[in-house]
Amino acid sequence: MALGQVILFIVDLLALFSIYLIINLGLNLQQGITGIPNFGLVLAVAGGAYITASLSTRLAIYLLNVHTNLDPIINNVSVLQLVNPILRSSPWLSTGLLALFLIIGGASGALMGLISSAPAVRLREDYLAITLLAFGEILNVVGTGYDPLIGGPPGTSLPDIFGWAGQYRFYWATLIMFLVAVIIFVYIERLVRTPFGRVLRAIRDNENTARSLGKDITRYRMSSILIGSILCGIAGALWALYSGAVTPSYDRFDYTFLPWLMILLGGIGSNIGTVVGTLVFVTLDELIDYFKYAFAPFLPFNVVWLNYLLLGLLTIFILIYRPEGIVREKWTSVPAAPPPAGEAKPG
Amino acid sequence: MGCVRLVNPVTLPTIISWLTYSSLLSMMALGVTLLYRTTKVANFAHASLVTSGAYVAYSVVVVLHPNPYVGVPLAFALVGGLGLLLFYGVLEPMRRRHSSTVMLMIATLAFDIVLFGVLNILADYLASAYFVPSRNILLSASDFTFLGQPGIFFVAVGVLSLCSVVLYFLLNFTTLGIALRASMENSSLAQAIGVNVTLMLAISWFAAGGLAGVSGALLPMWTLVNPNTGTVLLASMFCASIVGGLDEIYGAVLGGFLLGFVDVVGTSVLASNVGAWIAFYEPAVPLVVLCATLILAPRGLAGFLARRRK
Amino acid sequence: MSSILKPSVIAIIIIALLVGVGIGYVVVPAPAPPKTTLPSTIPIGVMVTLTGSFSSYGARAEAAAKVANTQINNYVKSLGIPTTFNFLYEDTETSPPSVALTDLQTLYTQGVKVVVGGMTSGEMAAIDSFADTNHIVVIDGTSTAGRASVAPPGDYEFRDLPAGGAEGAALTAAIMSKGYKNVAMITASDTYTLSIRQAFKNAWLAAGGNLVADVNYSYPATTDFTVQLNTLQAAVAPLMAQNKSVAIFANMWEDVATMLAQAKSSNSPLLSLTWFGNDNFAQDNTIISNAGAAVVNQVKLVSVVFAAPLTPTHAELNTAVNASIGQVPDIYACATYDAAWIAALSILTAGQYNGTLIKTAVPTIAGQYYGATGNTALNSLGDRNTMDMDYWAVVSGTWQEVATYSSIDQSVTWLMAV
Amino acid sequence: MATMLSVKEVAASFGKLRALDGVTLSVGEGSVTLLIGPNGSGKTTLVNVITGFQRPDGGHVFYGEREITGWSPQRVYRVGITRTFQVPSLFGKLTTIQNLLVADKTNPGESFLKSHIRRLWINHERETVEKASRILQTLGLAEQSDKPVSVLSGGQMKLTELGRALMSDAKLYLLDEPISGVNPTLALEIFARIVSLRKQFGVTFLIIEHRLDIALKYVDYVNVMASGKLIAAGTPTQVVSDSKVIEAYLAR
Repeated sequence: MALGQVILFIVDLLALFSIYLIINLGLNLQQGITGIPNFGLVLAVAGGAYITASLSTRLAIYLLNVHTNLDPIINNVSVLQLVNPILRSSPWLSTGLLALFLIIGGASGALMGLISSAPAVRLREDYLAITLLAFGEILNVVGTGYDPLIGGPPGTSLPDIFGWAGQYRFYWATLIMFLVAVIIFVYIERLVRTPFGRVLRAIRDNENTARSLGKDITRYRMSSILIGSILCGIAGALWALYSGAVTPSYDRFDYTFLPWLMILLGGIGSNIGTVVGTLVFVTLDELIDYFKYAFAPFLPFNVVWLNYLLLGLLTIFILIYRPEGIVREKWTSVPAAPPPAGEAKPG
Repeated sequence: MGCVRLVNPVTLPTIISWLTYSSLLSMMALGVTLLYRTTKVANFAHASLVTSGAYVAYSVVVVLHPNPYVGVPLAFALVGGLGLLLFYGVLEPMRRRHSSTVMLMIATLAFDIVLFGVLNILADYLASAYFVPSRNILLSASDFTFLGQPGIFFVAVGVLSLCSVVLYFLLNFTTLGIALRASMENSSLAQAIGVNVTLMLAISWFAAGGLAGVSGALLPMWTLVNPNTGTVLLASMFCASIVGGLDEIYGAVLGGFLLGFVDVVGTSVLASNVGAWIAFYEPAVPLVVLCATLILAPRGLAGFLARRRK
Repeated sequence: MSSILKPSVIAIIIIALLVGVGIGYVVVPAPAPPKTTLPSTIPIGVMVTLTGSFSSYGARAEAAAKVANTQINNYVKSLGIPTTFNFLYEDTETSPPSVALTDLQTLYTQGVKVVVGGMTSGEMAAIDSFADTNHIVVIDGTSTAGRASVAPPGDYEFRDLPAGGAEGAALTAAIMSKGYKNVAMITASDTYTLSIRQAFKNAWLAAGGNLVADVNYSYPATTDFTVQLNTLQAAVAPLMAQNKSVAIFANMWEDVATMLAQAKSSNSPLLSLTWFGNDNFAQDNTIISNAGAAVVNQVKLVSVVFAAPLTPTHAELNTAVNASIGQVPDIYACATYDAAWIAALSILTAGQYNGTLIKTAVPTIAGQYYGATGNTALNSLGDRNTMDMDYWAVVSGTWQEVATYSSIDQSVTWLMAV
Repeated sequence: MATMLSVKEVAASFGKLRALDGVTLSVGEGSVTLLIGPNGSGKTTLVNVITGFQRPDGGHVFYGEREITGWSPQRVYRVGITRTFQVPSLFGKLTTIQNLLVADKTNPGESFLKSHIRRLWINHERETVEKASRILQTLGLAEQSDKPVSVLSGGQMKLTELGRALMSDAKLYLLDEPISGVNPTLALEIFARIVSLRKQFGVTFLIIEHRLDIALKYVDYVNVMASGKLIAAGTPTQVVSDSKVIEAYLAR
């Protein structure tokens, strides 16, 4: 049993890691590679989650031609009782739906990226940052107020496309999420090595010069935001499918602050850094979560506040003492001007 | 809704609440813009700074039971102090290492998270030590009324005007202000002509913190406050600040009042003529206004007006 | 190359260590020898909302659960059973991503097989699949939306309070019995309040009532109620002009105080009407202190609450919770307390810490148990049977019971004139 | 000789300050033309206007016969005009050779979609890399090729920028102070290279430079600006003896 718990601990950890890795790769592409400070990540993640959730049950009914006059959102659970048995019986059908839902998630993310950045992409960095942040949580207002989307505050459940795995559902789900994350990592890692990626990094390093060399800055920034948002959308959809339900409660802390913290930790600009940062952070966070009961008695305050204090202080510490994170950007041997003390060793 | 006749909900009370709400919002936005102008940083910590103001004032009420307005000056001082802590404790070390603007913003975000945790601990403490509600604070019951209007209206408008006037004279008629403006326009040049830029920044962080503290301290006189309130209001503060235009300090006031107007008056008119459901989307109003502004006047109202004057 | 490799290697080592420690921690307290059927310590998860706008409710529920924990352990000791119950508290708002799922997973890795708590039905839905897959029994101390939007019957979720439906009927009965035909309703946009809105709407319209306004506001984002007040006024103004009788149904939370205060400061005509309320804020004294006794007296705030008979258990709980946080436990705190007891008794009955067995035990135990909320018999869906209701109103500055509602014949008996 | 670039009555201003006050000048094809003048005389502004970094208030810019007034920097670059900046403006986190590669105009791999299909661009990329290495060879930067530019010396940075400009195969190069902050020997080297490049490829250079001692040795035509106006033009020998020029410089 203890062993079972260890495995579970690691599996949960892996699930969170995969989700955040996808989001963080998207953020790193925007901030680390292109220099777009996206403080509105949560919008794309929520977009992926909500829109996928909203369409999933409807699509499932349609594709599996389940005949019911119940509303797929309002009588969600009852409808899913018709859908899920079918999915449980056929892994391949489920996986097909999964693929479809991920596409929808990505598209939704892209849509959100477009909406939030269209008015802002030409703005100066700082304006952009503030505007994107302000936009971040608007979807929660809609999700809460407009029931047909995801059924308002109670949220809605999604077809259980991992149901076929029976009691191993969460192991399989985690494995699949992990695979998706790996594929995306490889993809992004290749993308930034192409001439396209090179231009993105050039724009980040010196926008004016890039323009003087005939690069269409706006287009490149836009495509970077789009790719990033697609990744966030996929992550949102995946997490919704994994947990089986969504509520309009995706907030700035979980889906904007934490990703920033993770890429900071790993080293902004490097995808390997992003992986390391995500892994280290998620592990730390899970361990804090796990051990908090152990040292709760020694705390003068309720242990749940510990997360906030530790995460906040950790970030500040990194920013002040190791701004370049654990892994430095690969293409450079010394940080860009001017180097922090004791850092200037070439090669 | 069949009838064509427009219902006009814009009564004196509506105006009063618009002005009250806008004044509080403007105080917060004023801080955001000031910090942006001096440090080039969008201060995410403003959320919890505002809430801290509320809790400082409330703690005073809880411990000494004075008139709820007594805590306001203390809130100004203490939250101003928090601003200094954020500046000297976090931002200044980073600036010395030439961290980028974005990194500074992340730092303020992190500081906000820490402060949020601390506020919750404080709330728990108040609840357990003094047996008072600490997560749904509302003090308007003990507010005074004057000319049949709630005291908070006069206080909020008064304090905002006072702050603006003081700030105006400070910036325009004192050597300190001139130094401050110099370091806003061109910090390296200011440095060169012997202005202690760091000190100037510190002052602006104290002032902005203080403003946040005061607005926060007045908040419980108007609405229910819990440790999340500041976070909920952050988007509005930023919108007000951008709508007003980050390049001009008083843009914040402009933005605050415009936002408040569209929010309170505009939504009222729509809700009572088009349909009650619109009232629900009130929280989205600031963003709509923001969008409109960015498209019509990318540099904000102030910038827009400034260009007109030329 | 080396510049990436080195740090990442370090990082991997760090992680290895961390995981190692984690494993070590998990392995060391490997539960007791297989001889005794019950482990020496039984971890029970308590999922409550300690952050955000519901935090004040979460705090009371947590306090109540703590009381239950001590009592249960004393009880077990008195029976001489060699085991202790260890409650592990999770805030459903903190850990990322803020879906109750991750909290349940954390608890599960601690060996938790039974979870009690006060969760929104959104959170319930989010953990349904994980709970069923891993046979974790969830006994929730709140009941919100109808079962149809939470979890199928026969799942591992139980709720020891009735769904909102009963409340809608009770409110309708009360408002009707006061001779009102017109009601203007304002509703906070959260699961629970919305479900009451639905229930009330159905009952009210069925009874031939007339709903002149149905205003939703975004909760907790709304800090200024001018818009909502204006909308309500616009709706009731015509009726008041023809002095037809109309009532307000404030289907809100503690923020009703804000609205009342702002209504007062703008001398709103709405204050001349009688207001009815839900159980979210009934008996909550902070409303009176926050909004000011005068204004609350004026609108009376006739609110419905689940009739939790003041049993010795209930009284005991009141004193205990009051001693710890200086507040009287609300109905959800009481329900969480009962949930904890039902959980413990079911485990003891099952004789081993096994979700499937416990699940089968719960309905019987709940049927027999008589706790802080009275008898907790569950219906076939796994939800609490309908309860009787009381109406409380603010009379001369304090909450007083003004009427009762019988769930059998839907009748209202007024105890004092309002 | 045919004119490569001609500027007619160009005016530009920052708010109230009038930076260009009706400047008219032309650059002969295949020439190395120098543009000099005291600080703030509007040289850089003129380059900005030509390359589309600033909109002129009036006047016209012709590239050969074509009017390019108010074109976007991208368009100007693609038509065959390349500029460098006064302050070193390299891509700080890229290596020297990568800095050159970015300047390539026609790399299909720079389009998001095409970048996915390696074979669509890999060959072009290879050629570009060869070309870049060749240029780095000629500029004596071969060793630095794979080092991040942030470790280069000031002079090497200047050379890299020159090299990056050369990647564009432009007909006309606008070099803004190519030898500022460069030691004399290297400075001479740079100008020698410029002249030899002109011989090799018959390209045209318009160079802003303060260090006349060096510059005048190599250029064949000089334009002199002062306070937003063109005050003199001619061969180096003519210009240095021009009274207006002397007075303009002495006035400072």
